[in-house]
Amino acid sequence: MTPSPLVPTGGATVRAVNDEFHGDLLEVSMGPHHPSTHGVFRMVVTLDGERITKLKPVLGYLHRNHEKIGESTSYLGSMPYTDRLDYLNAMTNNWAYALAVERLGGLSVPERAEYLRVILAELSRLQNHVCLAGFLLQDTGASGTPLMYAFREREKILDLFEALSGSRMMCNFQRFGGCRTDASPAWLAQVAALVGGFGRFLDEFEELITGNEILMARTQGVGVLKGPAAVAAGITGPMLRAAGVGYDIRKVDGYGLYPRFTFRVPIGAHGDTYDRYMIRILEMRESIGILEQALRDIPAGPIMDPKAKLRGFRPKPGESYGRIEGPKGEIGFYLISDGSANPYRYRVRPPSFVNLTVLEDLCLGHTIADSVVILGSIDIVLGEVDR
Amino acid sequence: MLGSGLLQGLGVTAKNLVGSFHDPKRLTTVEYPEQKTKLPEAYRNFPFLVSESAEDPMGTLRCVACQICEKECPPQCIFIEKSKDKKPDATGKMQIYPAVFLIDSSVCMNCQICVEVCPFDAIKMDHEYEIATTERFNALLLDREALAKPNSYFHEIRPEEAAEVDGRLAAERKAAEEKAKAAALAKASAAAKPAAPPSAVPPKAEPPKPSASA
Amino acid sequence: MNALFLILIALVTLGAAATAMALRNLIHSVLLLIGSWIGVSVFYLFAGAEFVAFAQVLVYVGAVSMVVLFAVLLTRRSRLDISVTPDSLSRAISAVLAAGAVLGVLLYGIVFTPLPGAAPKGPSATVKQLGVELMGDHAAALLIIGLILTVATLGAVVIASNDPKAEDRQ
Amino acid sequence: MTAPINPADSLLERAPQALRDLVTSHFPQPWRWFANGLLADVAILAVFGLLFAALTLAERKILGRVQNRPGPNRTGPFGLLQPIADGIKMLSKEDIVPRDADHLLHFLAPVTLLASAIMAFAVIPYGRNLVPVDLDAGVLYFFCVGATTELAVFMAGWSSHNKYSLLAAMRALAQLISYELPLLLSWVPVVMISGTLSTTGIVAAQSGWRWGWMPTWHVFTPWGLAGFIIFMVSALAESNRSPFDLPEAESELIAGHLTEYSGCKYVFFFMAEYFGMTALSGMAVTLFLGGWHAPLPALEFIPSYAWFGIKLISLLMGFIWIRATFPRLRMDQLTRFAWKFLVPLALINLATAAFWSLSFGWSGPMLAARCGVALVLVIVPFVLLGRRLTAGLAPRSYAYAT
Amino acid sequence: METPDQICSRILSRLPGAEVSVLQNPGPAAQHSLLVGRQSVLEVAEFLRDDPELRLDYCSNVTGVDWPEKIIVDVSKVSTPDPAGGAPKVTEVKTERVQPGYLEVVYHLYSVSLRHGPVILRTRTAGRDALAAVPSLTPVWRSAEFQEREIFDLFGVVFENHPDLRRILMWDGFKDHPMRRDYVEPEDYEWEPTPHGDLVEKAKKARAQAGGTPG
Repeated sequence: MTPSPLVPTGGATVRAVNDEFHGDLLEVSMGPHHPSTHGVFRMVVTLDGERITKLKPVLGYLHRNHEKIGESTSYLGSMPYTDRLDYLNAMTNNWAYALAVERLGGLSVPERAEYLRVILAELSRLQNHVCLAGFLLQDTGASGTPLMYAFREREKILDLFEALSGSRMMCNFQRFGGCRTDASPAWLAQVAALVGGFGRFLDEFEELITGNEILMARTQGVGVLKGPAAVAAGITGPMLRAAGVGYDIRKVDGYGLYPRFTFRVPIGAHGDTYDRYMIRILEMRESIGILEQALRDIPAGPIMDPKAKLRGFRPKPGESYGRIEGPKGEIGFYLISDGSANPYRYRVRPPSFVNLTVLEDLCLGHTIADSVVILGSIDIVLGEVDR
Repeated sequence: MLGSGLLQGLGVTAKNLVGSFHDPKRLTTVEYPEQKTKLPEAYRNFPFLVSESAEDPMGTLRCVACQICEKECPPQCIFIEKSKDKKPDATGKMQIYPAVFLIDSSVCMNCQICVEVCPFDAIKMDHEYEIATTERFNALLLDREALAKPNSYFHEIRPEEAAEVDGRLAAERKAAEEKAKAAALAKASAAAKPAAPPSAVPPKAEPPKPSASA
Repeated sequence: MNALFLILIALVTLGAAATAMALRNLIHSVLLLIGSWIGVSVFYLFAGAEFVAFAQVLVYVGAVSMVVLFAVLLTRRSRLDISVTPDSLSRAISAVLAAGAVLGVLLYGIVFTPLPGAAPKGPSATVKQLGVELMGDHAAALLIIGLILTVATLGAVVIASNDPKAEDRQ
Repeated sequence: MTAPINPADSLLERAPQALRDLVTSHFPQPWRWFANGLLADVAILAVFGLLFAALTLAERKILGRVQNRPGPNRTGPFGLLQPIADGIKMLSKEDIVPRDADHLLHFLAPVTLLASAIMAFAVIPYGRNLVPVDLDAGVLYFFCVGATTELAVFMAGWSSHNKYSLLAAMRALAQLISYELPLLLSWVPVVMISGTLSTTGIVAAQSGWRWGWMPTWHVFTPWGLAGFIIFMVSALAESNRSPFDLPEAESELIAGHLTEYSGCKYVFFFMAEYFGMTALSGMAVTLFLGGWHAPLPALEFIPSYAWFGIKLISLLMGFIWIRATFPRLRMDQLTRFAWKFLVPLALINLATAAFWSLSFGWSGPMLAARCGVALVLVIVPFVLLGRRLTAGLAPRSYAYAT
Repeated sequence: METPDQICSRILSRLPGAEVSVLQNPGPAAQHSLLVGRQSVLEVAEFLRDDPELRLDYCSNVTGVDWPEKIIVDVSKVSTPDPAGGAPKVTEVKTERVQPGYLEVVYHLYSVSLRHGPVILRTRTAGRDALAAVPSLTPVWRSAEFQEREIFDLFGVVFENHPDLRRILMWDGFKDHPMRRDYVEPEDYEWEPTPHGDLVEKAKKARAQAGGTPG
């Protein structure tokens, strides 16, 4: 065994990978077809009994070279493809891409469109987090009940997406310099009704499961990730905040109109799976607050930058990196333009992919049952991991 | 005390069990083949070609085979071949029309970009979602006969947008007619006054604006 | 009829035990051993000792077999492949000697015990009587057995515990 | 006014025996015992087979309703024919055995499991005089038959030659060793108080009324309540039901020992799980819930087997309810829960029952003292052990970043 | 936060031998980047991470860019004096030179503790084939681990000293690097007759007949 040359930086854990052959170690390949790998993801797990002594993530089963497609498609043509990255959060993917292109082309966004973006992003965050809570609890073995409750609420949000953008998941809604369609007052009233009832749903959901001793036993102290290690490993999103680092791009970058809204950033003290679950619940409560403010303040006005062109968009040569706080973490797009209709380089910075870096560290020493729960708490979507 | 959280959870599930029988807010399921949810107007699934009349769909397609959608389609699932002859379009102008219009529904990702870029309101997104077939080769490649649907259908699925489009087209037709009339008048006056320069080039139709949704 | 049945059960029990010894696959051996235990309990049933029969199944099939299976599954592969060495020949001889001695004692006991011709219908022991006997007159024996089993368990734990330092010393 | 009819003599109550005698009277006397036995077998298989079918449907329906969806409703009216459709589907499926599997054990495992699950039904008294086999050591028989179930799970897991199945087999072994003990210890007090191992004797010991209205079921005593809860928790584990369904833990081990089973063999496992669940519930009814006795004197006109059925089904619904609510435990937590919580509690419960039986004659204020002491003996260890078990686990409060 | 120029000069004052320059971004985004030579990228990265004023502890995005060999045409005007004594004749002389291709690795750095960023760090390989190697920055920022593996996989940049440099998205037996601009997809690669394939064929044929330009 050669010691891993991985130097611990800022408290990052050193990997104790023991490559010696032991007769009683069992190598199990979890995935790509496994009920709880959230898609075609594979973990090659070496078990000592039920304890994990080694875990190697194997990716790429869903790889379709999204970035290459992006380089051979026009700027507008890549927009529907971004829906398919993290297919739970098409709205935020669209926004991140639109943001990068707007920076590249020097476009501005009208106020109403910014409000709409905030509303849609927060709705997207709600449905992503509620999904995650459902999946995570499903992974702990709850026979579908929390998942079904979560999906019931998610359906309502997807219905809203469908009414506005025409599609439930593949929204393809944002455009460079604004949004595609305007929201009717009736639609905004529907959102308000949903937001009004969401808090009650969260209360019921928490009553169902948060205080459950089995859940606490399964998640507390499992998969502990501490702040410095998380920062070094590039962890973003709720996972980073669960590790105790209050880094939220909505606050830090202040993109969109987020500085106008008051909301808090919950942080966890333990960095374990329970914290990662609870941070999402708390973030949903903050999102409800943002949505209420946005629905109250949304102004009338145009939704597209008059400078923006739908067809034949050719930004000047240059490059830009735009990132937003997606529900899963920092989703960024890096674009290089050479002045033609297609980007010279189109790069996605996928939060799920980078967050997977620490999977092995979190799982080592835990049991195979924990690995499933830890993977669930990282919140990956394979459309984004593999691209 | 150990078990309090468990009992709380049991309480919630019991409430839901009872609630699902009398509270429609809880039991939100739609029993699909019998019941169907009302689709929102914005719903999009697969494009269709708008034709003016239901009787002669091929003769009255709004599409003028400009091939913009073919170029803009991100997965490149559209193929258009221009016709050799011309026929009058929605505004009464002589236009070429698509001799072949193919959309590969196995590749189409329902992104609506073809609709957004179409300057002629000729392609729109459908509400049809029961599009499964048992044959995965030819049945998934739809030709213009399969794609054409009359304007009345468009009105049926998207009343607001269709009314807006019709209004705009009517205005354009009117403008075109007036221009034609003016041109005829001018011709007549030109005939009366042979010294006037011949207006060989017919007044160019106002290029229609891109779809209002942009 | 009954005798035929008894002989059949005896054959099954002994056959299972013998095959269990001969098989290379340890799991099969354990399962056959369980079969032979069930055979023994059938004998108890025939003797009218329901309690003992059920207790036999409960304890041996339900618990002891599990422990044995656990032991087998947790045993390192290397210990499964014990090859026949010259040393094991002498071991085999001593094993045969030991088994012969046990057999001799048993045979002596069986042959020289005066069997009553017509078995007098003895007082059928109820569960309560069994309990009173065990907790009364034979309490000391019960305690000693318990102690011995505990010591054996502790010994097993010590042997099974995976102490890397001990391995290094070897 | 007519004299109240002795409930034992009512027509409905005697109907099963009358029916049996009607059928077996056609057999010659020497074969009558055999005919009786056969009839009991047929009755058990028919009733519990139907109950199994109904239970699968009920489980899916209830799970559906709990999860706010209608559950199966396509096959027949209200989906009532769903079990039949499922049965046809499962039985017509191809039986796939992995090439490297241990074919004999792979075949024997489901058979063993189902056989032992069915055998357990033999000693449960379903009603007044309705017990297939009245053994002196009936309770012991029940648990000795039940002991083979996890062996069968092990056989299935080991013989499948699949890593997931093997892990499931290991889990099944550990789970059995851990939960057999509290299960056994939980009913020992009942035997102690009743003074018999016979199931009919235990039911008989719970007959009669205190103060003329309160049934003297064991569950209404402090030790009985504790014993009942320990029994039911262990029964959940013994029948591999959520939250103790670790051997087949879907999200971790795919289907555990069932991963390599299909078709008829899979149905056997499925049946055995439900049969085991039913049998353990039946035993719980017998040991703690007064067997077939009515809960109130005024309700004795309802035949005894109906009471048994009602109690049985409500316990089964409890199994389903729990499954609908709880996440799954982890293996080490499962064994810790058994050894550090259930076993000590069961042992203390044994002492409580001993105290209860010693203080049998106490009355008046001493009766209150007896109940009080017993309650303290039950509750205090529960609280203390529970606190130790959940040490370090608590709902948390969260800070917000500035 | 300091501008890239300030950072550059501070790096140069601290690490005098470092090859650092600022690469201007002409676009409206104006995200200028630090171009660092291969030899000094590791120490520059460590400086950026540890410097108390920058503390760029978080490496958000790591990506590769392929710049293939380019033929640059330099146009220079040469005036030759007219022998007839008239105005000098000006001719345009085109000289072609080949700019060698290289692969570029771009790091987007942020500071979580000081909440600023991005600072963009770029480094270039010497060439695209055998020389396509840069030092790995995974020892500095662990978040680069998977992303550098991805660049190795898709672009073929070898990261020296990377702890676990294997393909990550493509399978192990895969030969090429699909994100390179000159990558040609193999013809028979998981070929399956689809109507789409026919469609493209037909389209090509029709366009060839029409004589128009494809696209």
